[in-house]
Amino acid sequence: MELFEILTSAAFWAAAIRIASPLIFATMGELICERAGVLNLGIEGIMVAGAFAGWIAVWAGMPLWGGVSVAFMVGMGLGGIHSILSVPFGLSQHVVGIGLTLLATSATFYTYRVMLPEVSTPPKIDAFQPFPIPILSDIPFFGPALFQQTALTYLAFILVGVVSFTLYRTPLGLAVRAAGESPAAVAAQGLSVTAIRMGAVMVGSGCMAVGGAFLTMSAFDSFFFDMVNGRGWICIALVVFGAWRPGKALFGAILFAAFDALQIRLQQTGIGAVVPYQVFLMMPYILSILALIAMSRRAEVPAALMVPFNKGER
Amino acid sequence: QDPIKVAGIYTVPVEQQWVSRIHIAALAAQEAGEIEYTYSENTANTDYPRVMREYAEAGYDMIVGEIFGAEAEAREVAAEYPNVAFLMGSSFKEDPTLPNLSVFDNYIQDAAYLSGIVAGAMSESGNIGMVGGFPIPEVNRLMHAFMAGAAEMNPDITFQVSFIGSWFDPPKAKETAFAMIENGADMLYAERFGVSDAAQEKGVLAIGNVIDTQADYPETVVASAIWDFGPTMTAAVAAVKAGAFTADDYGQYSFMHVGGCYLAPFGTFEGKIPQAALDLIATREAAIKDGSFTVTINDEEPKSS
Amino acid sequence: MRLEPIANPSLTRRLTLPALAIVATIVIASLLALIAGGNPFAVLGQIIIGAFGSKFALLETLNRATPLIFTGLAIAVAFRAKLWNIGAEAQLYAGAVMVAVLGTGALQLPAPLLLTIMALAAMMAGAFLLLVPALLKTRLGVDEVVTTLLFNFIFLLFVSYLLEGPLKDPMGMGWPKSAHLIPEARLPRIVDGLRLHWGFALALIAAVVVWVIDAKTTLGFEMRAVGQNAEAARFAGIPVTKVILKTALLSGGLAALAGFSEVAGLKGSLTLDLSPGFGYTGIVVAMLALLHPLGVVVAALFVAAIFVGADSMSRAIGVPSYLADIMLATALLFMVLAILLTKFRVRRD
Amino acid sequence: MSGVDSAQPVLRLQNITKRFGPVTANEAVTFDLAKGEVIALLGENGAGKTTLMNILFGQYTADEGQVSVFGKPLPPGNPRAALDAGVGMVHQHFTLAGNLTVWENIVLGAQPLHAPRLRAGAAKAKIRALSEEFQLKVDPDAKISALTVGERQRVEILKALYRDARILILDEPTAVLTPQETDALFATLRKAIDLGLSIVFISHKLHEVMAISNRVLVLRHGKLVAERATLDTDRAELSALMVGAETSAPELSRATPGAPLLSLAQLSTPPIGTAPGLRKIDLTLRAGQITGLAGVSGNGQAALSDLISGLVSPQSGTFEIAGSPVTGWTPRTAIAQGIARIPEDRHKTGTIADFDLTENTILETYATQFSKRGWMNWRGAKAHAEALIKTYDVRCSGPDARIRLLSGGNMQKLILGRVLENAPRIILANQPVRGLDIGAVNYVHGRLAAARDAGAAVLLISEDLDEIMRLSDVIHVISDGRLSPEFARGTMQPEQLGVWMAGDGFEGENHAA
Ligand SMILES: Nc1ncnc2c1ncn2[C@@H]1O[C@H](COP(=O)(O)OP(=O)(O)OP(=O)(O)O)[C@@H](O)[C@H]1O
Ligand SMILES: Nc1ncnc2c1ncn2[C@@H]1O[C@H](COP(=O)(O)OP(=O)(O)OP(=O)(O)O)[C@@H](O)[C@H]1O
Ligand SMILES: [Mg+2]
Ligand SMILES: [Mg+2]
Repeated sequence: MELFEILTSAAFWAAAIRIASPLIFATMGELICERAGVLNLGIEGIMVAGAFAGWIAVWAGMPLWGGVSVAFMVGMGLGGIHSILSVPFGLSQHVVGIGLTLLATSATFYTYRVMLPEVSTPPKIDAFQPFPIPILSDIPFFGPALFQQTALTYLAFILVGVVSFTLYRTPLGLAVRAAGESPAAVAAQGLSVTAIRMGAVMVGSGCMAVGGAFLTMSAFDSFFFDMVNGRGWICIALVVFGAWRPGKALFGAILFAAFDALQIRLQQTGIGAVVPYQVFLMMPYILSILALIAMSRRAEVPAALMVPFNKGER
Repeated sequence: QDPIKVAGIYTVPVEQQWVSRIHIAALAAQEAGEIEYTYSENTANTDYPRVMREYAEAGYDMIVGEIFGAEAEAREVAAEYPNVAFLMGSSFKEDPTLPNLSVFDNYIQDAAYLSGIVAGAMSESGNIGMVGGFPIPEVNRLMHAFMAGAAEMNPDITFQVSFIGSWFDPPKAKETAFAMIENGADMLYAERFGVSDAAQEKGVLAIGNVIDTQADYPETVVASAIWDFGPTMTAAVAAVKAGAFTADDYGQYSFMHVGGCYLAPFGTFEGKIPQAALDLIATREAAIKDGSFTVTINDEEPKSS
Repeated sequence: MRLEPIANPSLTRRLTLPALAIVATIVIASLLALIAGGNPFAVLGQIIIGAFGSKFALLETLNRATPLIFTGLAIAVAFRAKLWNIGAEAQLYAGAVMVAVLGTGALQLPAPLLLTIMALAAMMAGAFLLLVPALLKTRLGVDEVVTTLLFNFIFLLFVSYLLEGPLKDPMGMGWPKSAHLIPEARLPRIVDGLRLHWGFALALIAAVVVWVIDAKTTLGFEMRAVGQNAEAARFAGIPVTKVILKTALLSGGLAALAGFSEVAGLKGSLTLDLSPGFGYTGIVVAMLALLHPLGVVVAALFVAAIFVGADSMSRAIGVPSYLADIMLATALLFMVLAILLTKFRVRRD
Repeated sequence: MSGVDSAQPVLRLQNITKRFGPVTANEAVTFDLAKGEVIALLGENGAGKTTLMNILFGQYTADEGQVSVFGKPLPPGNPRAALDAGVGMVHQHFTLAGNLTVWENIVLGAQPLHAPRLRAGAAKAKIRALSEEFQLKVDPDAKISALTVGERQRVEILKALYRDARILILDEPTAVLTPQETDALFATLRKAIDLGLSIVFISHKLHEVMAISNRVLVLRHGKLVAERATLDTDRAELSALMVGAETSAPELSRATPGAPLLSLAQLSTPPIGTAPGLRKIDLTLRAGQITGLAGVSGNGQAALSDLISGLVSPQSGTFEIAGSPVTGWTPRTAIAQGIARIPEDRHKTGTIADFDLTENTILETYATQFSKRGWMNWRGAKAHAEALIKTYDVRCSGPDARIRLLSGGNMQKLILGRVLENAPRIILANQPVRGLDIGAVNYVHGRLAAARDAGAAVLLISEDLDEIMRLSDVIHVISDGRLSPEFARGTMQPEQLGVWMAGDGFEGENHAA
């Protein structure tokens, strides 16, 4: 397949959207946290926990959307741990995040092993199936690329809209953005920085967990250790790439996913035979860095990102 | 006789296909009252020698596991505990100066070869997709055997080969398989979880590897090359019980003629496989078993054709 | 809720709170053990036995702490200058790669010379690997959290390529690993037959050296000044960019020494799974140490003891070994909280 | 002023006490504020003014005492309640989010968080109306980071007015304002008083206090030590009450200008953000002379200061120090050339908050004086710091104290000592007394005058015209990056300088040139 042919095929773009979906959830989650001023390095672990929680809930008999909610709640819970430590106590967000990733990951694996000790291939669930949207899915090219996805993918896109709207068009979103820019300004207007930041971290973590659940409930239908495989870290990069804006971050996620889908396909072209496969796997990461360099001049980092706020201090 | 105490040490979770065969065989032996079994999974290679030592100190009679990434150190530990039997997956051969360490590996190229014949016969497009984790010998040799089998059935067949750089990323394996299907593959070699799912979703066929997954994909998985660790375990346990465990290559117990590997029953595909293929399989299987045919072991990284 | 600094925290406070953190960790671990069917009352004892109960256990703990001291120092140095190096993992591998390149026969030199050259080459490789993100930060303002993080993935894939390609051991039967180091390239062991090697001593020396740099040299002063307030540092005439780059070199070099020590001291060859996340755990270690170089040694020993002890405990009482990581994470979180609360009082208002 | 209705206090502080560890910031402070009244709160740096206001606004919780507004007690530690009760506060250090727009900063928290939509249109309309009514000109859609300090101040006041504040607290609102902006602010405040608002006003500038307040309260070491009706007191009495003793401005001797030490000719520099760069300026600083630079902030002062500090290099033109052209211009070469630099922002550029006094003292000289081949001489550094603390009367617990614990005046004394200790040839003093109390102001001015008498060339940059006219031997005015000719002491009236500051003097010049 030639490059042009790959890039113009609907199947390729459908794959890119599929690959992007979990990233979109988690990237929006991280973006919410960072917009409120909290770098959430717990993302990788929260995704693992979400992947497990959603799947096990469905396996235990819950409906699919019930599983998604369970994942969201678990993410909120883990976000709660993060936010208690990082917001009112103001502990280093690096430590809390990495500690939480370790905690969530190991606790998930532990729970899995305790619940399913005798299983050597994890059970499958009836995952979300592609749901072609009537009419839209019949549009040539765009139909198969965009509108024959699973419901969770559609939800990912809706989430971007919701996050965008909330951040820019509601008082709550304004408060979240202000908390990430100048907590002192928020406090001086009679709002609680602590509550806003904690809330943002919890909701953001919930979104991350749903991103994880996408892997076990839509991209695949059962849970494996290590299956999140670094996707959370990618989302941290995507937030920066997206200059902390939901729309740009969505674009970044799709771009990253497109490169991933592309490298998979390029491995089967003529160059695939001569170039080591690792080079292809590196491609999305290298291109992310290049894109970041290209974007770097324009990015506006939330001014209070990683800066704890304690109202007793100045 | 009392059951012997066996400990497994694995560098990946026991869901990983290769390790799952050892784990299942050990659980079966425990069920049968042959052994008392415990295990540590996901042990980093850095920690591996320490865990070996801890089990040895704790009085285990036999330790089974994989030392591909910690060969030298593991052998050193084994040397210090001459009374403990070490049955280790390894790329190397046994060492007579280290009489309590035996090696094994998944030498199931025979079965892989036969599954290749099925694939070659069942693929209409003559295009087979293969998705692997890492190009390590344990993966490469089976892929090559499979490819040889398929090529024997259909010399014009082409292969797409990809590695995803991970043991556990079914979504990624699935996406890779999707790409291969888009690219014309109508038969997939499911080295990783996720590949058969792609095949099932797109209505193409798949060949299983190491474990039998037909029950999960009745319309998709045609045949599987199965590794049965049972014979290896039985032989090793018997040797330990008899006090006769010595440096040996237990890899032989994975060969087809001792039942260490076999082609899974066709099950739902019974009667759907061309007679020519069935005939070839029968001939080759017999020849393999009587030693007149040997499947080449090729550990090089396979490439797309 | 509000935190109020305590002027002179009492000794009791400084001892009780960390102790409480450990107790809380043990309690949680015991509950988890109970859920998994293990004996909750054996948890504490088995951890102590596993981490310190024998010469072997103790040395294993030190052994485990060795790479963590290096990566912890690397992070401490970088974080002090507010250079957010999340890429110690990649830098560790960069050092390890240099050892595999030089130590497998390419250089035939007497051991002291060869080891020195390997260590220096490793440091240079690690330094270079962090220099790139540092330059991107200083020249183009590219966020180094992201670049160093992504470098981890890229470099690991590069190592994977090397181990399946140019560095692959021709005698390795196809397994992706480097050839074995020649005997001259091995760091000797400290105690015969046990794994602890001179890399541990090197780590202690490194900690002292970093502490001396930090406290006694102009570079240390400059690094702290840049980290605390780059604008004021620039105004005062401190060459901020240069200092950041020097910090990057030092930090990357220290992380690379972890790779050097693990390959030359412990493993004798390079594999893709050389490090079970030492680069990331280094962040934890450094922060537990409040970025103090000598504190890093203590923190690394603490982390190592918890991990080794808990891992061994999980086997002894027959619960899944993931409990060790859970304990490590809970101990870490409780401990940082406890350290904070030794210095601040919580006031409600 | 009329309209004061003292029968009915709108605000009552009773017995407020606040401690920070060993420090008692406020001790049993009690006072009332009447409707339409302006109270000025005076006191040295660290006297407890800001703390008291933070308690009243609910940002701090008092250890003892009670705040009531319109007769109702305020719940402690709750800014929201204070806002709802009609208290608005303009903080000493602005509380604005730089990346957000003016209207977003104002609306923040004013609409309930659960409201489904931000009502941007209505908000902007209300802001425009308030701007109109109170003469607070500002574009609601502008980003805060693009605004001048004066504009930011207006946003702060708008924030309070938007929420219908009845009581305005202004903590050193004029410290960062130009005289013109101060006048505008006072106009706004008078308007507010007319509408029945009450005001608490904190300032170190006594003429402002005299101009706007009805009543003056003086705090010393946290205690309310005096209360005067403004009409019954004068500046001398107030400054004595504040400091606890008489303090007077330094007497300047006659200048004896010497050789030119620094000269710029036709020199230009690139712009800094939205502020202009220098545009072909000519400037000569002479030994033994104080050159004052008057001008509205944001007209190129930053560019000139950065140039002389070594932070930027000239784009074109000549730059000579003591007759020889400068090359390789960095802060280090500037220091080596004997330039003492007192930065505008002592918190951000002048000091490193978490470094101790010793470290802060040697920031500029550690490489040349307190280290040998890369090894720090800490003993020497500490001795140096101790000596400096003594000589410059820096009030602190010792050289090991973190500098963030120092008051602004003491911080400034330390910076002065740091740069004057090296017997500089040239002194760049950028807003050297901003925010300082009278005692500290006099001290700093005295030191600058002494340095000038010892033969240093001093460049004094300030927006305070009084300060410029009092101290300078010659004056330049800067406007939009251009520099006026040199005016000798006593040759110009404030109004005439004001014309130049407005950019009007340049027209003819430009045509002539
Ligand atoms: N957050 C704080 N933590 C500890 N101590 C504080 C804090 N804020 C103020 N203080 C103490 O309270 C005293 C009063 O400080 P405050 O800020 O009220 O002074 P001020 O009168 O506003 O001074 P200035 O004129 O310089 O603004 C200071 O001397 C200081 O020691
Ligand atoms: N975090 C803090 N901890 C302890 N004391 C503090 C703290 N912040 C401020 N202070 C004290 O509050 C007092 C006033 O602080 P502030 O920052 O208002 O300084 P300032 O004297 O007003 O300086 P400036 O002239 O810049 O306004 C200082 O005396 C300082 O000791
Ligand atoms: Mg104040
Ligand atoms: Mg002040």
